[in-house]
Amino acid sequence: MLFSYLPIFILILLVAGFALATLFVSHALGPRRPTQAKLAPYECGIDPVGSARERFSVKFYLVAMLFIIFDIEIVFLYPWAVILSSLRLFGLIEMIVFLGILLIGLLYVWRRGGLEWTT
Amino acid sequence: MSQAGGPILSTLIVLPLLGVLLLTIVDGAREGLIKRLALAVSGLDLLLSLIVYVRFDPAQAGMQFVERASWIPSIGSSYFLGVDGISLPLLLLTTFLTPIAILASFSGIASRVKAYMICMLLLLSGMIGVFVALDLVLFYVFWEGMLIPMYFLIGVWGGPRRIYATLKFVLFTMAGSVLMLLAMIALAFLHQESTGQLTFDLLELIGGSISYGTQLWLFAAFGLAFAIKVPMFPFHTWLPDAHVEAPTAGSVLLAGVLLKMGTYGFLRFALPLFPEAAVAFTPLISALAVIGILYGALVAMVQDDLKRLIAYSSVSHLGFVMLGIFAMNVQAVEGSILQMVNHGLSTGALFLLIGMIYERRHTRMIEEFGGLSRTLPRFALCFLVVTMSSIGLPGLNGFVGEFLILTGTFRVHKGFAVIATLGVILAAVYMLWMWQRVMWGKSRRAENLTLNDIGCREMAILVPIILLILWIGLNPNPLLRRMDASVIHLLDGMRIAATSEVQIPPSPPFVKGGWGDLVRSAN
Amino acid sequence: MTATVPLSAYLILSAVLFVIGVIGVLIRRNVLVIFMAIELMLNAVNLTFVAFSRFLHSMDGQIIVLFVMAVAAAEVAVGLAIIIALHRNKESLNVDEINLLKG
Amino acid sequence: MELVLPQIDWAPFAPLIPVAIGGLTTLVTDLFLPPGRKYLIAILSLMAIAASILISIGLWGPILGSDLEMVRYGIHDAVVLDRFSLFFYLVLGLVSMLTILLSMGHLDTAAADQGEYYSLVLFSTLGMMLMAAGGDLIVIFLGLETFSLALYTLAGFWRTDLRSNESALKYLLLGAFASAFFLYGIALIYGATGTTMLRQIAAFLADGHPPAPLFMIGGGLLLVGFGFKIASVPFHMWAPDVYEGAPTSVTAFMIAGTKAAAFAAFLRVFLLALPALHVQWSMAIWVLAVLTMTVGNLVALVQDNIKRMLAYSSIAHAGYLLVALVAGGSSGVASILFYLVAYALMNLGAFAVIIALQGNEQERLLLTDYAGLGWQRPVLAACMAIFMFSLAGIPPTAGFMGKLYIFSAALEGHYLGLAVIGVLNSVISVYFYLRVIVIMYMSEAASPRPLVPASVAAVLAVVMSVLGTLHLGLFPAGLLDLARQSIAAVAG
Amino acid sequence: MPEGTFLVLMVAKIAVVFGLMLLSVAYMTWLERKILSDIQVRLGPMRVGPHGLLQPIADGLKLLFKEEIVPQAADRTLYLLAPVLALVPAFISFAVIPFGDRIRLFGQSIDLVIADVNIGLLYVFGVASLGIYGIVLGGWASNNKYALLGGLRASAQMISYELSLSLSVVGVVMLSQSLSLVQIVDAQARVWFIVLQPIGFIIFLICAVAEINRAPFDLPEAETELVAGFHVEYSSMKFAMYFMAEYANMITVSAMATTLFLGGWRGPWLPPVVWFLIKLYLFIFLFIWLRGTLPRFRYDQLMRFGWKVLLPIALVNIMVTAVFVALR
Repeated sequence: MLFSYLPIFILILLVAGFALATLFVSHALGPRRPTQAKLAPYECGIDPVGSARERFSVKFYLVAMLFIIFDIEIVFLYPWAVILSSLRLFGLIEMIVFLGILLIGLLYVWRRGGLEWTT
Repeated sequence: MSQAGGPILSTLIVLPLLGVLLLTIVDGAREGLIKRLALAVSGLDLLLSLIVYVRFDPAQAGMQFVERASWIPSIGSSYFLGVDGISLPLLLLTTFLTPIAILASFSGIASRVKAYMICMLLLLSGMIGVFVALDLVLFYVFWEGMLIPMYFLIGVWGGPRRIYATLKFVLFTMAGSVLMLLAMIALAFLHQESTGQLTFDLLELIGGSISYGTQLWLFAAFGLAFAIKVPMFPFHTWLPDAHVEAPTAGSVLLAGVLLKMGTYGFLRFALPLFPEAAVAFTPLISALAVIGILYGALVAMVQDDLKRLIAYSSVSHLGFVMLGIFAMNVQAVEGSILQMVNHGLSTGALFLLIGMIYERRHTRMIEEFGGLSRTLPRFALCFLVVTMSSIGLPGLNGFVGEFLILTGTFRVHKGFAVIATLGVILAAVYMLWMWQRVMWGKSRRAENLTLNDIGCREMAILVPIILLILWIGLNPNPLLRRMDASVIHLLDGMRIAATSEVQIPPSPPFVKGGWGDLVRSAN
Repeated sequence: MTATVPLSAYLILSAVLFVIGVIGVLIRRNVLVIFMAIELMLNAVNLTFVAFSRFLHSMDGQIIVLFVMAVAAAEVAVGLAIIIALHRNKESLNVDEINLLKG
Repeated sequence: MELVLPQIDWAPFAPLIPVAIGGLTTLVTDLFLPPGRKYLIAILSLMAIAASILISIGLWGPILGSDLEMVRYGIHDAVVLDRFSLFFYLVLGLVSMLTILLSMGHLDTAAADQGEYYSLVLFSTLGMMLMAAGGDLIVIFLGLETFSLALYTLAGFWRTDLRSNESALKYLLLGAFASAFFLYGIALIYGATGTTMLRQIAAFLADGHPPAPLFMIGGGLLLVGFGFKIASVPFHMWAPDVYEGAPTSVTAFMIAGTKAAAFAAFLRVFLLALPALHVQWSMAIWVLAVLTMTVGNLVALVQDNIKRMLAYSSIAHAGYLLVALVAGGSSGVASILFYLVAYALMNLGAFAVIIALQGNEQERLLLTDYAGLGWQRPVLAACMAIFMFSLAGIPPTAGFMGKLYIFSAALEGHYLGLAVIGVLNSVISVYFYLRVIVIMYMSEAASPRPLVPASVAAVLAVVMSVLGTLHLGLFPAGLLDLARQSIAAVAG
Repeated sequence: MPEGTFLVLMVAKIAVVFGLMLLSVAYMTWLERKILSDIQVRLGPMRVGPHGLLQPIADGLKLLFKEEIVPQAADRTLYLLAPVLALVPAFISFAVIPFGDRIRLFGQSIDLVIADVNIGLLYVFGVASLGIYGIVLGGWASNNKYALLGGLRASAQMISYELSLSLSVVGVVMLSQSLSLVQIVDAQARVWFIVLQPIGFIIFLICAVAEINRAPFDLPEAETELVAGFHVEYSSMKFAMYFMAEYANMITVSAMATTLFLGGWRGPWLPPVVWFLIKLYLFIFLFIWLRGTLPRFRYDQLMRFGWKVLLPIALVNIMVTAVFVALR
């Protein structure tokens, strides 16, 4: 089991090594002549206004929340999908109930305007 | 159902509740109607209780008018009512005093009449329940439930410090009684262990074999609850507060009936259930009773508030009752029961009288009065009779009770009896001194000279009590005769239950007959 | 090549993670960090379940982990919603400053 | 891989289904209802609960038969159908129904979203029912989480009210924290016994396996988790803040429902799976009970916000319930069941009065706001007084009978000390319950409170609760018999 | 097979695949520029080498020698780490995709897949979604408004489309009864899943484009709105790494589309590896073509499309497929 992942680990080491090495090489080779203007945040050439860490639209949070819920539902779908052929009708009904509830949730969010990006 | 054709005791309890229901649907603004309805209901209850009195069979020692119905079978509790010679006088006292208290409230209570009358009727129902319940749980339900209307009576219609007084009253009572509840449960389980039957039936539980050590604990728990209610000497501090703050009718019922529940509790429950422990506790309780007699009297002497004075006199009087109960012979116990009734009548009447004068002058301070006998002759006369009754003047009811108690006690605890006699003298001192300051001498306030004497309604309140005072004083036998069998039964039962190491004093031969016989038998 | 890692190692690891989560909840003041610490606790428990599942040769533990994950996700969603609602009304995520209700 | 499909017995799920469907339907219906007809949602949810109650009643006799110890299982042990479950289905149905009724007056114009609210109430009820009927620790956990998640949201339902936000946040953080402990306990028990099914755990231990340290720790962690949910000291710190900040109707629901569900599961786990730990648990719970009662009552003495006072009172009541748990035996368990019903009635009743008095206006919850109410609103105030007397345990009310059973169970189990501490505590409690009455009847309002027309639904809830409270106080035998029948399958 | 040989073969496979990936990534930039210029009727890079063939190498060298700038306000650690976080997942997700049938070489039987794990599909999704951290953290660590907004948009977009992406392949899983990519390819021996799952395929394709932030879903780096989005502050090799990650992701999703819907390496006459490469580059061409043809979505259109169109369709697709599979 674990053994089949060995190549992946080697690959990860390889890629990570490559990435770090590249970083290091570019760090070593590139020139460094920092100026105040160069190090300031880029705002199309004018002086930066305020901090970048300000509040952003609440919609992003909403998407995050919806994602978590639906993503976890999908987690349940995968094992079911693999063995659906053996589960037959039983599995089908179970999942239709499950997906039905999910759809009601989606419908609810939809009607409530949770999916509108513009207000 | 021994004699009666119907469940008369339940009717006694339920009738006031029906009255409550009736009152709730009456418009609160129609005060006259409400007052008359309440009076009618309580009067009806009085009539019913007179039927009980008439039909009561004095020869029977056991419970009469018994009603029994299944209530909570799983914990062995049933709806079990009955009356015997011990509870009958108190039952009558209750039904007699309540209409009077209601009548007395016609003028004293100006606001929230409807709620007031509802409370009075609830209280009536609860008080009757306490005296007729023969199942421990049922008794407890009435015992505690009755607190609710009393709590409102003091708290809503009371004097300036009513909230403090009412909370103190409830908390003191609760503190004692919850332990009693535990003791009741423990008793039932102990009984179950020995007999295999879980029951809260008082008659079943009496005579059970409980070890001496356990009896002491259980008796202590019961005793504490009752002693607080009586109230006995160290637990009495709630009483003056409650009395002073309560409205007149509240005081009447509090002094007249509620305090008797404590002494009744001792007789009905603590003694027969735990005879050996009762004997063991006798010295302590008798001593406390005597201390209470003297302490109450001495403190009463220095009061300048009439109500507070009467309140402390109650502590003293109930000391007599306790002393008599723990003498455990027939004279003393019957004297105690009689004295309970007497105290209810005389103290109730005193509170009524004080209420009447308070309605006129809005003060109860002794120093405010003086020379009232000239302006209020009828009032003064009534006051005199009642005061004499309270002191124990021969020919009035108080004398009979105290005499029986003292002679009964003298047989067994000479020392206590002698000291207690001192209490009688002190009572005469503080009562007469009070009467003198209020009724004689010069009036210290101009208002006193222009007061109206008591009118017809007020006479109607007082006359029945005074008649009863005289009747019991001159002919106590009808009442005493009804007690005999039950009291003897009670004391015999204790004697049988007690083992050799503790001794219930033997009863002297009891002579039946008229007033003369009674005095002879005491010698 | 398949060296067996003893069960105790997994259990100790998950216990340590759990305790780190507990400490995080107790000493950190930022709501989001506390929230993450709670998630850490849940995942530590998941590790325990999986380890036991493997050790006991029973699938139950792994299925339970799925349930727990779903629950944790729901908790996150609800939690985020609550935190946002709070943040809109009061611009602070420090639990010491969220003290309108006297504790 | 050979797949064995589980045998499914649908009967155990039957009472759950209408609640679940109701939860979904209310959510969807709300989306399509015009604003003027939103009250239909509450009606719909009431119907769902009523259906569940009817099914439970139907299951009681005909399906379970005359054998009191009859048990049926859903999928494996996931959901157990016995009289114990049914009893709690009924209790929770009652709680839910009263909650919906008292919410109807509370929500109308409070800018609340009706569909979500009732849907969450129903889902929360579903979770509670699942927890009460779970025969597997994981199902119990799922039930717990289901209702907790719904309650977190409900606690923060007044989104623009900072106090509501704060309540939700505190509930969430501490609730999730407690859940993690609970779950860890399950994990350790799973590790020690190889299963999470209560029956199999019991069988494992009965098989002669001594409880391993792992198992003991697991049991302890479960205790911590339950302790949090029933708000027992020292795991109670969330309760007052949460109860105070949440919308009043939600507080009522939480106080009554959570406790019933948590105790149901507590009892089942305690009695069915962990009798091996009885001695250790009893000692621990003894301490918890004493602490809970005492701290709850003492702190309640000094509260001047009525919700907060009731919150501490609910902590104290958890203590009384723990007394019965320590006492154990069939009397102890039956008394818990009885007390939970009484407790639900009197608490929901008290909250219904609070709501009926305030309608949907700005919350006026200081005790002093109730001054003079006894005469302004005689009927509601009288009901409030009855609930207070009941909470204080003064007869003839349900609260008294409940305490009577609990303390008699404690004495039957020879826990005299516990019983004495318990009754003394109830004397302390009399003080603060009576204070409410003192304020209502015996003090004058500084500025007379404007009269809010009480909503019919809230008044209905009040009346139902009062009748229930008095009925149980006067004729407790029926419910007690029911409780005794209900525990036959669990406590033997 | 002796362990030593096995290890050598494994390392060799890894090295070859990694090398080819790097090379492909480099030359895909050239390819893209060439194709785009053809579409736009211009020449594209011509100067460095014949037809600009050496352009990618020149670009690489140039970036390597560029000045490294770390903005003052940035979170230094995260700023440096973010590109690595983007790059690594992009390159390792290919590991489980079979690029050819089993071959015999030097007397050894070799699977043409780096690692055949039984949950290959989950592995790809899992690892690929890690890449989002590189983008969002890079955007956040730069401490620049454009970068932050770009990062947020990227994450919102990617998680939105990831749902439909994951749902679109559930049908495939149902049909193949496995999560191993090798077995999924085997299951397509008779008929490619594109035939059985046409809707799934289309959804997959759309979501794939969105996942790798390619036009018309390239909002996170939309020049006209956000300058360059999340990597506005990045320069030199760190910038290059984001670039490489994007192209590596293109390869991965193309390979996934091939494997899941087009029968992987299967095909007549030609050797399997060749078939695989043909299909792979078909998709890559498609992606470039899309870029040359389609205008960019507006952000609200993009989100609405994902949640209101793709997600419901994907769910319905699953239900329909499930009915067929269960009742077959």
